[in-house]
Amino acid sequence: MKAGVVVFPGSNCDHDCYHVLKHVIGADTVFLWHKDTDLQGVDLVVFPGGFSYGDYLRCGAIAKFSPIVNEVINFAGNGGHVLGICNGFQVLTESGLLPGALLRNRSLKFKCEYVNLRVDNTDTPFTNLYAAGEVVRIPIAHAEGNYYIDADGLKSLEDNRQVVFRYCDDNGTAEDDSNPNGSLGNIAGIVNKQGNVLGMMPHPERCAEGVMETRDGYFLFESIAKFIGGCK
Amino acid sequence: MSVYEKFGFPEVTAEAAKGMGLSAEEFAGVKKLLGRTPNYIELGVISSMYSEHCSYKSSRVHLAKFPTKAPWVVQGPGENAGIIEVDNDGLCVCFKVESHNHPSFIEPFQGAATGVGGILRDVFTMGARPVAAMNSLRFGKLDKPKNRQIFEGVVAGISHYGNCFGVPTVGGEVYFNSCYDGNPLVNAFALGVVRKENIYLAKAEGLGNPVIYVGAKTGRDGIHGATMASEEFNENSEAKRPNVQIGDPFKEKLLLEACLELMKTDFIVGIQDMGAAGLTSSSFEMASKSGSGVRLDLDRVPMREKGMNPYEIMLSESQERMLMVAKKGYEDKVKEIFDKWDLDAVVIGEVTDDGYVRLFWEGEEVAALEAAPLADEAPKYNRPYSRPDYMDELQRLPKVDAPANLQKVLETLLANETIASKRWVWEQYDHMVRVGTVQLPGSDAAVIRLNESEKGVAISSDCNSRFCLLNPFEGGKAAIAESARNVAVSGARPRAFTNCLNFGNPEKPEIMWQFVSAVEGMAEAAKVLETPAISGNVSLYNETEGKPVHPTPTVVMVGVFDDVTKRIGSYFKSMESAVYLLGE
Amino acid sequence: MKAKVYVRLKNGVLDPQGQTIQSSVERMGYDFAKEVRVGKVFEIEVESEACRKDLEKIASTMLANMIIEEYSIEFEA
Amino acid sequence: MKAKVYVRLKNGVLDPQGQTIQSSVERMGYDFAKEVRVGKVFEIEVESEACRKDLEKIASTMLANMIIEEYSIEFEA
Ligand SMILES: Nc1ncnc2c1ncn2[C@@H]1O[C@H](COP(=O)(O)OP(=O)(O)O)[C@@H](O)[C@H]1O
Repeated sequence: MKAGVVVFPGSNCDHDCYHVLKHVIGADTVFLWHKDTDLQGVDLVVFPGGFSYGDYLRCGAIAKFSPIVNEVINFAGNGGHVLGICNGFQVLTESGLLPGALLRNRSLKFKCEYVNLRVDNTDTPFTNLYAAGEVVRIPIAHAEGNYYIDADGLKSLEDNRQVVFRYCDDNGTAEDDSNPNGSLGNIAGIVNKQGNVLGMMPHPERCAEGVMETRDGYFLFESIAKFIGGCK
Repeated sequence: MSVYEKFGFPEVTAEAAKGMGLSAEEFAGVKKLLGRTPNYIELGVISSMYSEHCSYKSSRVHLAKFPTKAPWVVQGPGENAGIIEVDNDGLCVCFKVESHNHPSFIEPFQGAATGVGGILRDVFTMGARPVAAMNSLRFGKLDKPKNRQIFEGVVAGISHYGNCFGVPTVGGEVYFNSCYDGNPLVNAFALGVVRKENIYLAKAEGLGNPVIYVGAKTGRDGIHGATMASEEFNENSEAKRPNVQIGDPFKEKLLLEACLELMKTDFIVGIQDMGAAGLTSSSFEMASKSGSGVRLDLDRVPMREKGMNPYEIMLSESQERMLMVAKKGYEDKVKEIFDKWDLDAVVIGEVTDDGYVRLFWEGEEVAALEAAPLADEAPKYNRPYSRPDYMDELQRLPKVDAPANLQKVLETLLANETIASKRWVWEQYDHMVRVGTVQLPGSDAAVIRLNESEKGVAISSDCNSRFCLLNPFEGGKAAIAESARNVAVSGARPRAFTNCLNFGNPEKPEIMWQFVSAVEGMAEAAKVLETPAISGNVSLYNETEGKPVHPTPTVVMVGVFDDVTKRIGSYFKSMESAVYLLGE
Repeated sequence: MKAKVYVRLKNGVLDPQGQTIQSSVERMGYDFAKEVRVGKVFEIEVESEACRKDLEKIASTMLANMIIEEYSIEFEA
Repeated sequence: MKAKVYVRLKNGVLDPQGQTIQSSVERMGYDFAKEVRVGKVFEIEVESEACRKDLEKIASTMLANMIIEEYSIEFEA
């Protein structure tokens, strides 16, 4: 697998994703500059977390006008794999690659903590190494992760099994007490209908090594690497 | 028409000097040093250089008591930040703590945010990439709505700046005491990684080399902020208030990336942050350190507002700006890198060799001051100090009977805002970005692995100011000892510290006594532990209406690991583990 | 002259900030606020109204997220 | 009726958000925006204008940060 990590002005988890893909997973990994239009033949594009354009206006609202985003839209349209983490998820919704929008947390505050996630769909290229219904611990760090979509949109997401991760308690129950930001249906991550574009608020790259609090994020990267054909 | 007529600057008198914070003796000294009366622009420049904040005039003689050397110290006090070597292989960390107390009282959110911005710039101007931030905070008790508002604003400001910039804020301290009612303390710390051979210093060398201004445009922000930070608060402070500085962490992030990219080349000679007293202190420090001189064409400075004059430009404290000296002929290469990051980089002058900082406006020389005397020979005071009588009173502690209900006592203690969990604070900080935080907040020290290797550092910030009030010498010692212990129990070897000395008005002998005692206590402990001071900051005049804060010498200790996977968290790991008590 | 672009959340979209402000107002002892919603205003210095078309483009693709927000434009001398 | 409280940064106070939006608009190829400044609107559902005094109190202590911002109030049927 060859992976590309997009760098917008203000991206700050770009190095983190690069490190995990390259050194932990062993993928051939490159940075993709937002002003460029050449995807350098990658199999996976990652929109990393951070504060593209300072998160001014709305998170991801300005980044979507970067030249590289058009290329990624075409790439995804042709079945290419795209992963958006945190700010990257916001770029995906703003640019229309995923439905819905991310609003301010209901607490109105930035929140950084480990949360429980239930893996609701393991039939995606990104989650095939998890067990169905498994509860994993992966950290969040955001002020605008409150997922919103209108009623029809939600129904369509549910009908197509597009919800991949939900905030839940230790037993895997997705109730309001374990919802850190007010997301509709405790939604933490979704895929598009075709399953090749995943957006999620939690940061799997922050828990992909043995020295971290958990190693639950590792399997997401390993899933997609395996799906695409592994790393040399 | 000359600039002086055009802008209608007032006449320079002892009165005008006083308005800018210069005493009558200092003004007389300036005239003697120059052999003439300074003009208005020069007076503004000199008064900010002579402010307590920039000159350390009350503290310098005592700061010399700190040990500052050890084999692992690469850069001691005197630069933007200090540097130690982590291993014997050139891997270094660069760190410093700095106060932003006065601005945080005026506007808690922006004051704290710009404090974080300033300390981050101090670290990355040295060539180091910031990898951890901490903050040491003191507020009045939370039952007063005003204190609550300041507390919430400060935490939100730190969160806003650090999170957006992309540095993990990994720890700190929060204390509440009514002595901080009108005078909260906000001390911000940052630590960065750099290889020994890639360190940059604030130098202006090489006759004819261009002086380049980079970063945000200059506005009328915080003019005379440094002078204001060197005075007590009173009801007039409100009226003197300059435009509050607004932090732009996004721009600073771009500045970081552009600077680090530039530093990989050999296009530049020296670089300096424009912090307190902005262009003034950066140009004088660079020129005096190199024994060169600098010519600046102030009308070329990128300006944000219309009609700004040279005086305002020299004294503006607009954020997210740097001054650098490049090699002649490489101007376009520098510009190219800054263009890539959508930032301004403008040649505003050049290095000279006559020892003067000369300021020009549309071709006319509007100020000429010799750099070295002003930067190095600012006034230095050995202010009188004596133990105040109330210390006797303080020593007579009331007799306390053993409480009957210990359960109740424990509950009361745990419910105390100073003792209670600080989760509410650190959850608002991104403490995991950069995938280096291998000991999360909630333990005695934060542990950061460096460059995704097994090398790392432990960092702890400590100061018990009530203890310092009761006995400043022992309190100062204890601050060093506690921070070193916190680092040691995490599994690291304490190596060096940085500090921020927050005290009241040094012109009062009892405050000066607290200051001197605390510094001597800290120095003694630091010598014994072989942990030199490599950087620091002094914040005096923390008084409102004559009421000083408790002496608060914040210490941030840094220790090193060969193997961070051996770190130890300070909490019980599993049921039925044995519990040991070590020490006496 | 000034162009002003007002952006507000569509009716029906939850506004946590507005709700928090409303309950703070109530906690301060005032009962006049039945509902609070928070919007944005972009004040843009322009030459003339000739830019209206461009401005609409910018407003609908960038300043507002049409999934959750709506906008209106006003010019002012 | 609706009360609208407009909050804007005072002149001279840096607006990083406005600057970032302006340069993005330029990068998209438009040159009509000479300056962009971002403000907020609080739309408050009220019974009548009788609350003006209270609203001013709320605006100056809570909705606006008077150190860097200024506000104005309008009522609308
Ligand atoms: N201002 C702050 N910012 C970030 N973390 C903080 C802050 N204050 C306290 N913490 C974190 O909370 C934890 C407990 O702090 P504290 O109560 O001061 O500990 P102790 O009493 O053990 O020294 C530590 O991990 C500390 O780093």
